[in-house]
This record gives sequence, C-alpha cells and structure tokens, in this order.
Amino acid sequence: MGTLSIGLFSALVGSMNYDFALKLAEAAAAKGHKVNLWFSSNAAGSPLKGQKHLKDYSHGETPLRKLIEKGVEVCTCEACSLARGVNKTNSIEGVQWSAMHWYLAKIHGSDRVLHIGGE
Amino acid sequence: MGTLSIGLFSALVGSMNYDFALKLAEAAAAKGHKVNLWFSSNAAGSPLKGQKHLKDYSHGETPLRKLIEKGVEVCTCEACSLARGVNKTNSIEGVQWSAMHWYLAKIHGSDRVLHIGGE
Amino acid sequence: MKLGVFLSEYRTDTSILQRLSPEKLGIILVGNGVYHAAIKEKGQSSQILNLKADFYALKEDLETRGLNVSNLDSRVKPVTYADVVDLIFNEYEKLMWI
Amino acid sequence: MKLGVFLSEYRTDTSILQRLSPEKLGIILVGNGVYHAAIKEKGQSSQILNLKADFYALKEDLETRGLNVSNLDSRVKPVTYADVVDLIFNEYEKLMWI
Amino acid sequence: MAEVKLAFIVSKPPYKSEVPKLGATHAMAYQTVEILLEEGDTVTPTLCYVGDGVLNCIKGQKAMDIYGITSTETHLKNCLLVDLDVYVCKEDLEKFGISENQIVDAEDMGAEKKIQVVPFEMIKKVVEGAKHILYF
Amino acid sequence: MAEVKLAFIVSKPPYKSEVPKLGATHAMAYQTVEILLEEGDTVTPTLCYVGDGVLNCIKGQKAMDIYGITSTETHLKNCLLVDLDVYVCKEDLEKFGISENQIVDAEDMGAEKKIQVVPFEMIKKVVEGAKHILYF
Repeated sequence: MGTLSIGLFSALVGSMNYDFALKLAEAAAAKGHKVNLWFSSNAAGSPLKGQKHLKDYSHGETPLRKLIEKGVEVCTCEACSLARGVNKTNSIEGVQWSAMHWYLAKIHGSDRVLHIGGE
Repeated sequence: MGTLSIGLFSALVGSMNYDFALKLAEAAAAKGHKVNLWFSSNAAGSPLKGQKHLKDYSHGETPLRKLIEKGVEVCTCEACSLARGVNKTNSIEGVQWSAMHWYLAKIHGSDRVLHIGGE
Repeated sequence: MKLGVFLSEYRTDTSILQRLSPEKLGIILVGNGVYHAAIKEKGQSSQILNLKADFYALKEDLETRGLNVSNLDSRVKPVTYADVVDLIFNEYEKLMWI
Repeated sequence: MKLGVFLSEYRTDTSILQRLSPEKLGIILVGNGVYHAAIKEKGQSSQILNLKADFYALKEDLETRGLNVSNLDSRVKPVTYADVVDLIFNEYEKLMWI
Repeated sequence: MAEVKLAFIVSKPPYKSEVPKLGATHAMAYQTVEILLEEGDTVTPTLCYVGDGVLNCIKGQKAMDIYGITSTETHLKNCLLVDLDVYVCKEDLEKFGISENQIVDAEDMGAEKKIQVVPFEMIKKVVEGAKHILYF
Repeated sequence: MAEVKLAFIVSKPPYKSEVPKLGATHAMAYQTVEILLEEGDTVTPTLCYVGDGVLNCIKGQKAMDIYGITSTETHLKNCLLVDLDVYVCKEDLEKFGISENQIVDAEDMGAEKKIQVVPFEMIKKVVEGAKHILYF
C-alpha cells in the first residue's frame, strides 16, 4: 500500500474539484492507501463548521468528518484560513492547522502527489 | 446621480475581482452615486467576520464595513452563504441577508448593472 | 446599443463581442485584461485591439503588474477607477463582464 | 518519465504536455475534461486525443453531464474513482493536474 | 409601473463553475421579486445559452445520483415550470452536433414550456431589447 | 536520509488567481520543513516559470501601493533571499518580448541569487529529475 498526498486549492463550492478530491481520497483510503489532504488557497475557507447541507450546493463538512474518522490526515494552511475568517475555534474538529511546510513534509513521505490547483 | 448595482460572484481572495468591485463601489459612492452590492457564489463566503488582515491576502472586512457606513447596500445570497458555513450570527454586521430576488429588485431600480461572474 | 465590456482575463473567449456587434462598443481592460493593452506576443499586439471599439486600460491594474502607461498600445487610453465610474454612467447603457 | 496528467477543463492550454514529451503519458479526463472524450466540434474530435498517450475518462463525470460510455471516442477508456487510484499507484510515477 | 427586461447569457459549460447554475437560479427568482417591488413593476429575464454554455442543456445529467447535487438539468426544468423563456443557440448546438432530442425538457413534470432552439440573431435581439445584461 | 526534489511549475499569470503566488510561498516553505522531517531528510524545490507564468517575473509591481497586498515580486525576492533556485523559461520570455533587465531581482535586499533565464529544455530536466511535480 502506498501514500498519496493531495494538495487542494479550490473552493468548497464551484469547480467541483473539491468533490473530486474528497471522492478520490475516499477511494484511495478504501483500498488501504494512506492519504494526506492539504488545503490552501480557497480550499482553506472550507474547514468552517456548521455548513448547511443544501442539495443545490457541494457539501464538504460531512464527508470531511468521515474521511478524518477513517484516518485521512487533513490540514489547512493557517494563514490562508485566518485571512478568510476561519480559525481554530470555528472550524471542523480534527482538521489540523499548520504552515505550508506541513504539505512539503507530507510530500517527502509520499509515493504519489496530486497537486490540484485552484481558481 | 445614478444607481449602480454590482453583482459579485468571485471569492474574497483569488481573482482580485473582489478588490475591483469594492474599489469601484467606493469610487462610484464618492461621486455621489447610489451603489448596491450583491454577493452570490463564492463571494457569499466573504461576509464571515473576524478576517485577519494579513498583507499577503486580499482583505474584505474593513473596506466592506466602510462601504456600508457610507450607505452602500450590501446583501448576500442566504442559501449560498449558509452552504459555506456563513450565517447571520458569524457574519459582518450591516450585511443584509436575502434571496436572489433582492438582486433582481435592485436591478429593477438601477441605471447600470455590472454583473461580475465568478470562478 | 451602447455596450461597455469589462475584460478581466488574458486568455478567454471573446467571440460574443463580434457576434453581438453593437453600434458602440467600449472595452475596459481590467485585471489580467490589461495584458492585451501592454504585452505583445511574437511582436504582435492582441487581436482584441482589432475590434471596432474604444479601448481603456485600468492604470491601477497595469501598475500592479509592473507595467505602466508607457507600455500601452496607442489605441488604448489609461483610466482610473474614478474614470471607470464616469464611463459606466456617461458613455455606455449596458455593461458586460466577460 | 511516466507521467499521469489530470485534465479537468475543456478550454485550457495543454502545450506543456507536448513540451515535456514524457516517454509514457496518460491523460485522465475528469470534470469538464470529459468533453474532450465525448464531444466533437464541427465533426472533429478534440486535438488532445491526437497526443501519443493513453486516455481515460472518469465515468462519474461523464454521467454527471448527461454523457455516457456510448459517447466516448474509441481511444478513451472509461474509468471509475477506484480505477483512478490504481492508475495513480500502478501506472504512473509522477502526476500533474492542469 | 415598469417592466424591466433582462438578458441572462450563459456562456460557460456546467459543473466546472457554479456560475452557469446560478444563471438559471437567479433568472428563476423573477417569480418572487414582486414582494420587493412597487405595484405593477416587473422583471422579465430571458435565459439564453450560447457558446460552451449550450452544454448545460444536455439531458440525462446524473449529478444528484453521483455527487448528491441538484443537476443543472433540474434547475432548467424548474425554469420551464415557472414559465421562463429559455433559448439555446442553434448554431452552437450544431457546432457540437447536439440534436434537439438531446436537449432538456420538463414534459415529465407537466411543463408545456420548452427550451427554444433559436438562431444567434434572436439572442442578439434579446440582448438589444434588454435594459441590462447578466453574463454568466 | 533522503533528499526529495520537487518541480514547482508556475504557468498562470499573476493576480487573477492566487495560485501563482502560492507557488512561490509553498516553495519557500522548504526552508522550515526540517522541523517536521527526520534528521538528514530534505526537500529541494526548484521554482520554474513557464508560459503565461513568466508574466509573474516582471519587476516594478505596485500591488502593495495600490491594493495593499504583497506583490508577487516581493514573494519572488524572498525566494531568492532563501536561496531557492528560480528558473524562468527563455523561449517564453522572448515570445512576450520581455528582456532580462525587466525581470525581478533582489539586489536591493542583498541577495546574490538571481532568477535564471533558462531554455525550456532545462526546465524539462528539472521535471524529469524531480520525484513530484506541483503545477500552479
């Protein structure tokens, strides 16, 4: 089994890159791979908790919590989140907070890296 | 003097469409025009309060509060905001909450409409 | 129809402008749209400038990118945010952001 | 170099792929990238399909758009998310999302 | 008492951006706008699909089954149900080889209204006749 | 003990997307990554500007004066100050008619390192020699 690090830079709603990344993480974890997920750029707005699940919009909170339960490590870029008004107190529990070096360190230990650019 | 309605669909940070819209609203208001500002799509994540002003990122909260003080009407698409975890309790005071018909009603009374699409 | 168009991208499909062919067309280059006014490729100016239109480029967005008025194609007039407000209210009836 | 490329846009600059010309190239069409596999323009298939590469299209993203496997160009193989995981780990060493 | 006509022009393909979906949902809001307007005032949007935007109109979209998200098809059906005029550009459909029977309809929901396949010239008239343009 | 080489490829022009800026700031983070790695492990990014991405490298950017935002130029200078290898594609610069003296440098901050103008062939070698690619 291998390790996959996904860097996600797209917003929760819009391009559906976010939906893609979560589904890919789920599929990789289901096959026994270790998955790391890094949020930067507009994805760093997505750890905000209390997202209302409306069918017209992509939804992140529920699948993200499930991925974390399954052992996927999720970390957000602290500065990117703070600039958007998301902080440790209003964010989804279990999401890690760190600087960009977290992503580089995870990449160091990864067999594969899928860096998904944003808007 | 006229009325300008701006529809803004871009995220707070990223394309700088947000910075553009706020500066244009400021310039129009300074000339005595009435300005309405509608947030939908990723702009609907931007009324979240407590944005940390870091120099590396576009900042919305301070200029938005100033525009509201100057009489610019700002309204966010309720469903679009709720889906992103932004609600009436964690959002910037003075931002109105309504459905998409708010924008159409403002357009009805406008001399000019600049509809700025998003990502 | 007097149409004022905001072009904020460098690479984007602008064919709708030819298709609409308004009697009066103004193109206001903002954001990365300013590259159309100030950058050549293989010595050629942007095709956009061949449209029958009045061209404006937002000075603030030129300077943000390390460009300035001296780089401007002669067909393009530099404007400020305040000028853009006047263009909106005085020169064009309808606006489009593409 | 064994390079797996995710193409998620229908209109985007893909010239980097020709410039890198890896020994082994796989193009995994996801998001709006699937239109390259299932839509023709003026009867012509997407130029992307002329690259020397193995092509895959994410079935889930085809179906989301009202397309399905019967629309696929014969050069393109439908894949699921689970298949994509295997492509990532077994077929390619480096990945790029363009 | 005034009617304001609006041209909603959708030029982007679906799902890779939220914008084309929001073209439909914002147009639909014309239905409830009267609560915010003076007696007799109305807003009349015409929703037009051009360029790559015509790809929004392909029927059979499985976005709900696969991603749990309301499909653009469903939004379009809702537009027809509230009696919006929805136009799709004939020339652009032909360019993509999309036939009329591949286009979304809302017959199953009992709508009489259909998406109308029209030449671009007609969409140009909509733009010319509108007070404002919303380009998605 | 292992060095992992990374190819950071920036292909988008500045400011219309946050992505090109984040290419520089993520590359810069190599400087502090050792606190999270085992003794002797290192990450070595090479930051390469290609295509429209070369427009990031034009000097004299007034983003701070005008928009109150750190310019991409400043981020690039910081990359040079922390001794990152920064390459810009010669062919693409030439296509845009951008000369070497229009390119960002960090001489005023005392950096010896310069952005290196290199043929695409060199950037291809960076990609081939890297374990992973990050395309911005």
